[in-house]
Amino acid sequence: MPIDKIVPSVAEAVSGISSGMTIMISGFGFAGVPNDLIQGVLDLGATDLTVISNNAGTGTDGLAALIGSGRVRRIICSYPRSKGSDLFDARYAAGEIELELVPQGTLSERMRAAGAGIGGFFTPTGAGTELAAGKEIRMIDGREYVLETPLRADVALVQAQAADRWGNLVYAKAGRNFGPVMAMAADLTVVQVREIVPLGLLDPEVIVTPSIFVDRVTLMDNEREWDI
Amino acid sequence: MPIDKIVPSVAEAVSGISSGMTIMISGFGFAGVPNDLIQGVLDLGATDLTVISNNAGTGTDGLAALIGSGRVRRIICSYPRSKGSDLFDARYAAGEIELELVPQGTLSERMRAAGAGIGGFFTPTGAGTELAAGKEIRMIDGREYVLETPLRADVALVQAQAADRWGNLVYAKAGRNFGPVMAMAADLTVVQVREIVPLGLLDPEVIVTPSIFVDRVTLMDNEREWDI
Amino acid sequence: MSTALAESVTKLSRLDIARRAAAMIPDGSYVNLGIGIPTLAANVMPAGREIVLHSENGILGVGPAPAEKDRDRDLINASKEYVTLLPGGAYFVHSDAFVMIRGGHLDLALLGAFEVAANGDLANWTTADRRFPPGVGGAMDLAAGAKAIWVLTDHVTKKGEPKIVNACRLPLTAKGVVKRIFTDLALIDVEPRGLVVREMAPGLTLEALQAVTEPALILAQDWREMVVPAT
Amino acid sequence: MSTALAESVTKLSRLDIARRAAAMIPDGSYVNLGIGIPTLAANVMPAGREIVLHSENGILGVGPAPAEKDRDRDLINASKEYVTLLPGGAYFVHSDAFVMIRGGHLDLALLGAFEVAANGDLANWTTADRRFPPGVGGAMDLAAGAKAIWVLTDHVTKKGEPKIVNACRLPLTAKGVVKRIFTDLALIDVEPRGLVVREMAPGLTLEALQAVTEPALILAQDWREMVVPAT
Repeated sequence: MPIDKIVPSVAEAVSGISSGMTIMISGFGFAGVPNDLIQGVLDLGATDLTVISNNAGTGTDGLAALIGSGRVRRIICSYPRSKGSDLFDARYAAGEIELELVPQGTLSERMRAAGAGIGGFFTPTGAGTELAAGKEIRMIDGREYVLETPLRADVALVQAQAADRWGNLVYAKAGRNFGPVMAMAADLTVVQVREIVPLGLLDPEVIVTPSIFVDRVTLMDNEREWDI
Repeated sequence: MPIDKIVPSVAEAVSGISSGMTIMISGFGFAGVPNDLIQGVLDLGATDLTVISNNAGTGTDGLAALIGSGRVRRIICSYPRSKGSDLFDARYAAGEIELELVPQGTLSERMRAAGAGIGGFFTPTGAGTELAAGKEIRMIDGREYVLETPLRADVALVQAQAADRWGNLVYAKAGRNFGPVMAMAADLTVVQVREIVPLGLLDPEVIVTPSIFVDRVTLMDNEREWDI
Repeated sequence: MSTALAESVTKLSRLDIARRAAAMIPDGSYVNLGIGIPTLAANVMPAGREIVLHSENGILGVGPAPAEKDRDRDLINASKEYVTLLPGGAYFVHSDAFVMIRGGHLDLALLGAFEVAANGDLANWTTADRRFPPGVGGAMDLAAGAKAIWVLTDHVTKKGEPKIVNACRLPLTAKGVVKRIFTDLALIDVEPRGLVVREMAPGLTLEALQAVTEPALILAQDWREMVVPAT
Repeated sequence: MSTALAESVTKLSRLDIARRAAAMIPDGSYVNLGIGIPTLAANVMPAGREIVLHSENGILGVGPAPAEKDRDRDLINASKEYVTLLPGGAYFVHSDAFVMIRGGHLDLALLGAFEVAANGDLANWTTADRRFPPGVGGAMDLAAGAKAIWVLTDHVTKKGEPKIVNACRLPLTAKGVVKRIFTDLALIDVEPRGLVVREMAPGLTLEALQAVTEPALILAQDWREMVVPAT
């Protein structure tokens, strides 16, 4: 039977995502954010979510909408506050959302560790700071390192540029950002793409996320504009 | 001043490599082996070398020649013995070369750790085996992990397909193998390429090794055939 | 121990062992083929099904061997044999090949073995002969990382000694990982209750199979004669 | 402490601080520009020189801001501003952007600061005001990983209090990493013997500079008046 990871709708792409899950969401600033899929999760009604994402959303759509609607119990990110992050800021000020702040390089390295079967790693980042509080510290070659653990999710929502039916992905410019590491680190990786191409059309030298990391692909609404 | 990492000869590419150094050599089987650069090191006369490479050379040229000539004191690799690895086999049987055997995934992950500033990582690979003897073991989520350390080199010799004057690299098929991680993990990264292209010609989406990891690039002799 | 089998037994060839195993791989699986008999499977994958073969030098979507004139020195598998790439295939850096392996993304790895123990322990990286350099390659990573390990091997050594043993004498590759064993004589599942014989080569009896196997074998109620599928 | 400077002092604008720093970056350097004044440097890199700018969202070879009509929502820097890509630039996954940072491959990072201490300690990720969520971003990685850290900042806070202090009061980003400080008033090197003033803004005296700086300053023998280079 041919492998076909393409699903015909956002609703099918996000089916099975349920309350209490941990969800990774790709994007850095407004580049590479899977807004259609986030809207799909909103429409599902899932709540009590833990979200892992670099930022905490801006404007009124996408991640900001998910947070603003009270569906997110906890967010793990590196830089929540930005111009336009009012919906997050308000929830935070009211004590209605938990924040786990992770240095940005540690955030993606923890995802990679999860995807790569690494049980933990020592990083110099954050040594001697508040963000290393309570973590195991080790001197290696005269330098302080912090032990960091893998970061997994139940689901990764990723935006990419193009995919084929096996789920191979290419990205667009800085929209690549967290997509490839999140795709590795989740039990279920769901991708929205601008374009679906025939198998064999993506140059094997150029594929960024090989198909093994991808479970479902759906075509995004290329016309829709989001306030993010 | 424009950045220009292109050097006009193999001799200039390998200049400064000296006895006692640790050298990474790209390649898996006969694909992606930087034979011109290895020959350059042979011509330099450097000896007492530690070589880090997946295999230990086959035939009479390249890594096999370096080992056969007695220049390599120690090799760190995953799979030294292959059809045609006679020069290595003889040195090994005579006790004239030290062998550090590393599980293959641990080999490239240790290189990546060195390149990524990671002080060490826990891997399940090799737990409960001879190759974990003497290493720190830790139970993580009920599973045994082995602590592995970063693997650095003074020099990495890498073969790639094409480069520009900044040192951006693309590779050819399975010839990619260890090139990108070795390029990250050495103090000096020297690359031989089949083709040098003008800056801007390599698609920024497609560059595999960004220029920051590369120090010197030289054009290889595309006509020369090697017995490897 | 060295036991001659009755001449009426039709042992499987190495390629037929690979064929038998390949036929059981579920559709859509991501599978690594180790050195030895497993590598042969790339050339006998069942027609009309999509299975994605992984090679740890940095390839997904490995296809069958090329004609001699189409050999490309940049396109070899981890056994250093010329291969092709299927549409949908991809190349990547070695460390990412092992992200796939160690990270549990491979559905299955087919590996060779020097010894397999009744509890699923695997020894396949070094012999007792210390004159020859050991070679671990990706064996320990595959054994630790793939979701399932099937072993493809001759049933006995060249000297006729059992390779399926009570406990491995050779240094281990990994503990308790082997789920299924395909040999020239039988298809055996490694289960908590013991080694369960699912299929036997034509003409073989359980007694004869047991005579070349150290641990006690359990014959499955629904055992069948081994049939090598056409490819 | 709040001290008015003499009106005759010509403070540098934020863009001029960025210009002054950009002019000192060695040819061929790989450089990350942090949020705040550092980001401005991308638009005032010295002409005729090649310096490769890194952005931690996954870009090497960042070019100046595009014209409004050429903005691309997929091409932004880590400060979420529209940028361009120079020939020779490349895109990569976020984790590789931090391989470059943490692995010591960047020659230089230009960072903003809330506080810099005399020993090079840096605080730039969270204020004392716990009503506002902290944002660490890549600051700790850059501070720990780049070969050199230069800070670009206003010399005093909006309230007129020194940002160059004896010891950081705010939570640290990293210990002892800052090598050079560019402000609207001075260029100061962090050396083992203390803070060495290399340049002062036109009209400024050491006394006036010291009055808005906590640690004792050392005036370099060859100190000069700050000149903002043309770009």
